[in-house]
Amino acid sequence: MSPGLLHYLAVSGLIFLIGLAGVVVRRNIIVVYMCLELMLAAGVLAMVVFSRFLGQTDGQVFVFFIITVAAAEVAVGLALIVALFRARRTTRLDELNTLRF
Amino acid sequence: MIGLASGAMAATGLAPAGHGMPWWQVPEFCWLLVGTVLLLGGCWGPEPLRGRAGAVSTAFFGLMFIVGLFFWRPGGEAFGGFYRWDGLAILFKRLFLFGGLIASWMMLRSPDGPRSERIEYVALPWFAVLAMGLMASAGDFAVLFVSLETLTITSYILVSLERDRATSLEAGIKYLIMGGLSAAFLVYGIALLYGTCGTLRFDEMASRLPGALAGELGPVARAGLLCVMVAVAFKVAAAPFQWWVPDVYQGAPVPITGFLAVASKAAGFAVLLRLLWGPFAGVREALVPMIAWLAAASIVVGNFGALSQRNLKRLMGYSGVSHAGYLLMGVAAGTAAGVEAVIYYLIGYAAAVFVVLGLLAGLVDRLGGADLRHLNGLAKREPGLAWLMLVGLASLAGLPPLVGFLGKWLVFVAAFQAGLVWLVIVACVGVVASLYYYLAPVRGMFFEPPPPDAPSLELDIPYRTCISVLMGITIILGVAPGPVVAAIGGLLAGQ
Amino acid sequence: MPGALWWLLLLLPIGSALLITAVLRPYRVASAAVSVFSAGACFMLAVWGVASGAAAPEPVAWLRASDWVVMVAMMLDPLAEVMLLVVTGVGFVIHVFSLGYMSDDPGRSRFFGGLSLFMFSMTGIVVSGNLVMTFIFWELVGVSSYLLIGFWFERPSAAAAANKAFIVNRIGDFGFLLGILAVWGTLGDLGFGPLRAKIEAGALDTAPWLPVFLMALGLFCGAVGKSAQVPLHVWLPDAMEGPTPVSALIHAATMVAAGVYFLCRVFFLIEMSVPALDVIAWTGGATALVAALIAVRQDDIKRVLAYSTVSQLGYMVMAVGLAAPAAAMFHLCTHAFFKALLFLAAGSVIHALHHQQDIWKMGGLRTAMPVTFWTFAAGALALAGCPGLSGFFSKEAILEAAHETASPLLWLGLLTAFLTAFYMSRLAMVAFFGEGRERRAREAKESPAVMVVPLVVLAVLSVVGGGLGIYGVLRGEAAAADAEGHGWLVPALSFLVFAAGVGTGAWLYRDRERDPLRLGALRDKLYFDEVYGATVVAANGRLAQFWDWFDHFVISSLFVRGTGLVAGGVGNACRFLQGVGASGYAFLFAAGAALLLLWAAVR
Amino acid sequence: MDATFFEWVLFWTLAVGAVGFALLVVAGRSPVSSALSLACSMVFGAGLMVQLRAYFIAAVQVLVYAGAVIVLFLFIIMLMDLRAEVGRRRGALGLLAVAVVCVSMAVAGWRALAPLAGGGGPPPAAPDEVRQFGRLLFADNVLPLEVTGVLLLVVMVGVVVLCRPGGADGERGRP
Repeated sequence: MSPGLLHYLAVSGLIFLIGLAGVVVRRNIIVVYMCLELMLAAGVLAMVVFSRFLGQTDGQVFVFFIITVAAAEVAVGLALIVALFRARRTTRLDELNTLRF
Repeated sequence: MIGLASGAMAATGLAPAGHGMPWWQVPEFCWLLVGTVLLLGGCWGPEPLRGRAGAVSTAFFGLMFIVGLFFWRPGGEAFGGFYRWDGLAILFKRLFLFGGLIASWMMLRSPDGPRSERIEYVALPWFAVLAMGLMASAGDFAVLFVSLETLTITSYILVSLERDRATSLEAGIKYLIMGGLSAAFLVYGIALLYGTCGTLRFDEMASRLPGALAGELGPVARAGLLCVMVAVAFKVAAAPFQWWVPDVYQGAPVPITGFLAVASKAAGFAVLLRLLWGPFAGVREALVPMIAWLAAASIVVGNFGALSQRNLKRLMGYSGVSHAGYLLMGVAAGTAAGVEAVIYYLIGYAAAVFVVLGLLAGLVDRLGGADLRHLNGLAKREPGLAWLMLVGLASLAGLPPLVGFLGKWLVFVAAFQAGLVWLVIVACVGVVASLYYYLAPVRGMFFEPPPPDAPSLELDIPYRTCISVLMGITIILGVAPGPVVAAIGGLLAGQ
Repeated sequence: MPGALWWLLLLLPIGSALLITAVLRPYRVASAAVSVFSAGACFMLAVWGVASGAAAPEPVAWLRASDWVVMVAMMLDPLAEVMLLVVTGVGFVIHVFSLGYMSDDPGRSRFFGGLSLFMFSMTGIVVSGNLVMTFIFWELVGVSSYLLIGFWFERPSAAAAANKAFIVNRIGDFGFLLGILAVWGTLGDLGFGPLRAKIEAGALDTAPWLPVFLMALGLFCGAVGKSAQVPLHVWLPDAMEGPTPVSALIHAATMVAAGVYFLCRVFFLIEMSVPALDVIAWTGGATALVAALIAVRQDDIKRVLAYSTVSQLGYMVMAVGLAAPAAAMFHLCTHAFFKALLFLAAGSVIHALHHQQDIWKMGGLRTAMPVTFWTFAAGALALAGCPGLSGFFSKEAILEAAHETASPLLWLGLLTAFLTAFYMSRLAMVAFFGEGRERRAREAKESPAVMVVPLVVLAVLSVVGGGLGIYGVLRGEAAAADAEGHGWLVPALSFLVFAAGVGTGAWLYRDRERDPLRLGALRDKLYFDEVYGATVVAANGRLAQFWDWFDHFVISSLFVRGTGLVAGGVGNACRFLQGVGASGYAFLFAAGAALLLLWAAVR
Repeated sequence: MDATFFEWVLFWTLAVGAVGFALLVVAGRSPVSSALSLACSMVFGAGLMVQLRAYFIAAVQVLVYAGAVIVLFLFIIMLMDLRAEVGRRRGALGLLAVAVVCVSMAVAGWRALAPLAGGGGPPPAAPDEVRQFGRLLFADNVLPLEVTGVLLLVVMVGVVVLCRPGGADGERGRP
């Protein structure tokens, strides 16, 4: 018996949770952003796994869209981070605290 | 050339009743065309044109809105069912165009940040409205996901475009991280739903989801359902996924805040309704308790969070969270009356928000800021404007005879009818509490003295007229709701 | 009169309000003229309509949602007609009076605009044919009273009072809205006519008691807010910050009476729940007593009248709770006459004394302002329940109802009546008798005719109001059934109580008036003072002090500030959470998602 | 010792690699090591896809993610010359809270997945999967594909505007 749906999904779920924990724990915006990418990658993996186990190709087409969107988000996100770094000389989330009541 | 012609035809939306709608009748193509032409013209066009790009964009928004209002008829679908053209889609598209129209008008006139000579401010709303339109028409999770992300990414850019202001960038970053998180949840949720139902099409999923939930993979499907709902709750700014709202509303330029508060929230509700009356129709009953809890949490967090705010934009953020709660009540009712109420509420909310934020956008630099204390003595400096602001706030607070009252009434009745009595009680408490913070600016405007060396306020006549018209809408829709409610009902029934 | 003309009742005042706001703001005389004209026309219209017995106009569909319709409908039964006459009549008189009172105020246009809006909303409540309309006009009354109480918005106290009135009313309206929804949920209709038909057909006969009780209580909540019953009475005395005609309008005939009128209007619903009637009766009784106790200690002429109003409203609500809505309405009408009169007379005094409101700085006005004095005396006597005047009859009707049901509330009512007579005679003695204690009081002159004539009109009504046959109209066929009258016990007791109250007050304050200023003049007087202090008034004073404290600290803090505090606490918690920064948001977001997932997994 | 055994060995290698490097992304001290760990995690993830015989997507994953995106990250990190993350770390209480949230989500996930304890690989891939993929992408899913075009246009505009030199926006002249 070879590895089944459960095993692949467990890997993807673990990566998702690790990414989530990283988003919360890390303070560096760039690293936080990498963790977000990790979460998206977990989604990609789950999608591929399901697509293959269902024997369909639709899921993989959707994966294509996910990857495109993720790349787009990275581009905009990094542009924002660069702009922020230029303006504030920081990439730390906990230093972003000017917006208060 | 062909594109232009097809765009013009698309704008008229001469879609025949029944199925099958040629791609060139999809109005989003027309909007895409306008946005692209504006972008290119703004970059390389002749100088006099570039200076007028904002006015041109506003005019086109107006044109499209009028076309949408008078010529669109429901019925049909395009792209093999990926694109729906029904009453729900039409109603929401009109709302988006209205939001785009007022927001671009505000950008055109507002001294706050965005200027019409900056072409990205002119073109990006078109792409955002396009994405919203597709969200409202989505017939497949691929369309939904891609258009939702397009809207979100456009919003990041719009929020942080004022990059010489640190707050703007900070808001952008916070929005970016929270948006990324919600995108991750959306992706994972879609993956789980796809895995259990074996399809991404809405219509197919509607028939397969109940079976999937009952089957071996039921818990997986349920987790997927919840992940998708989390992402939608993020989009409509419902608690406990609302954390980004106050910061983003405060940090963004005022016209953008208005655009987000109205159009982006409406887009979230379009998706929610689309999902609950599409792929999730079979499990709507099971989702009602969750939506009701989200509604209650939003009402409590929004209303009580707003109490201690000192910045009007931030206050509008919290108030937006509470309004998301009231709107979710209508959704939780799960009835046709509930959907009608939600759409009516959204229209009234849009008008009232634009009255308040429109005034703020026009006055913010003369007032010296958007804090509540900056409004002090407005009644003595400019009584007319103070009264306009008063009407806007009163409508948001739900006072009759304004539309805010009627919208709340309809929503409450729908929830009550569905047996959500506890939720109605919570909402009533929220409405009472909301009076405290809506009265705070009123009190400042009417009862406090103006700052000693206040510059004179000036707002040109067209701008005043525009705001007055919006105020008129809040009054007319509150006094004579009949035709609009009937139109909404008719469009939804024809779906 | 053709039935369609009834619509003018609503169109005239709203038209006037819009005209004044939109066009006539700079023209003060024109604004006042338009407003007074619309009020007068409404009154004539009401008289004409009632006299000719015109039928209610055809209802119009206002809103059709998917499966229900809201109509704009009028309901014009004797109850509404009587109330309509009172509201438009008193409203008109007050409009005329305002011409004089507000003659030198720069914001006169705004004032008359607000007054017209108020008349529109109030008339709307009276003629409304269903609960939705009632609720909308109900809220509109709140809005317009907010504008009127806060009219002198330069004063911080006026702003605070306006806010307080508005918010406290909204707390009541919250219950009201729930009550309306409950009615709709249990009976499936909101029109008064259909509702009554359904109940007469036995729609609630088999219903369990709790929902019906809650429904009735919800409706009562609205009345508690608007009619200033304990514990939501705190806004009314503060609302005295508004101009005096506003006080007369709000505290006499209209806004505060709206609650009682509404209770009578939906009495057929409320009476389906006996426990709810008990709650109503005891709330009313408690209000009557508490407010009368507080009134004994007040020094501001308008505050005495305000607490007295609260007390009388408690009387009316008690009558509703005793299943005697006709008596409540009767007292409402007579009270409208004499309380409007008292307020306007107070206004005349205040106007003559250049906005002096402390009674201890008045005195001797009896000779300086004879017409004001005599009309005030008529009103005070009517309020105190002097036999033969209107107040006596209506109060007696209520006490009779208490007597019939053998309720202990009879004694409570009598005690209140005693206190009423007592503080009214105190007020009259201190303000009008003796000699002026201040220059302004000594130099006071009678007010101009435009202010005096309304006083006389209202005084006549106060005197003869009890014999106009209002009670008969209100009671309908029931009046014929037991027309021969009742025993002598209740009238005798009320007379006794009246005499005792007036006597005590006159006796004590006749000496008191110059006493505080000339100490040591008469030792024995001081001795009496000590006896007085040790006995009657000390007890009174302590109680009154207690209630005053209760009023300020418990109720104000608990309900008004307490709500604010709780709200502020939650707000601060939100602020704290909001202050944690972006990674905190991410954590809270994830925690929310985890909660949802767990909830789904557990279910 | 048959094919199944090797499949398990391969699976565990790839799974441990993917999860382990994901952990390193979170735990790494410097952004550079995080970025490299991310790339490795992606590559191992792509390996899992290969094991599932989803070759095309695996290739896209390696090219787009491990190639383009990670390079972008590294480029930005180098551009900003970021050192290792210094200063306050999260307190024990914060970590505990995070752990509670993650564990509760894991529990919920485990409950969802528990019924799937049985193994068994996926059905064999269709021989012309890439062709099918192309047809699905360019014929059926043409609408979302066009929207991604719009998205890329928006992103282009956004990146240009946000990163345009001129610091405090000389053309506007606002302080």
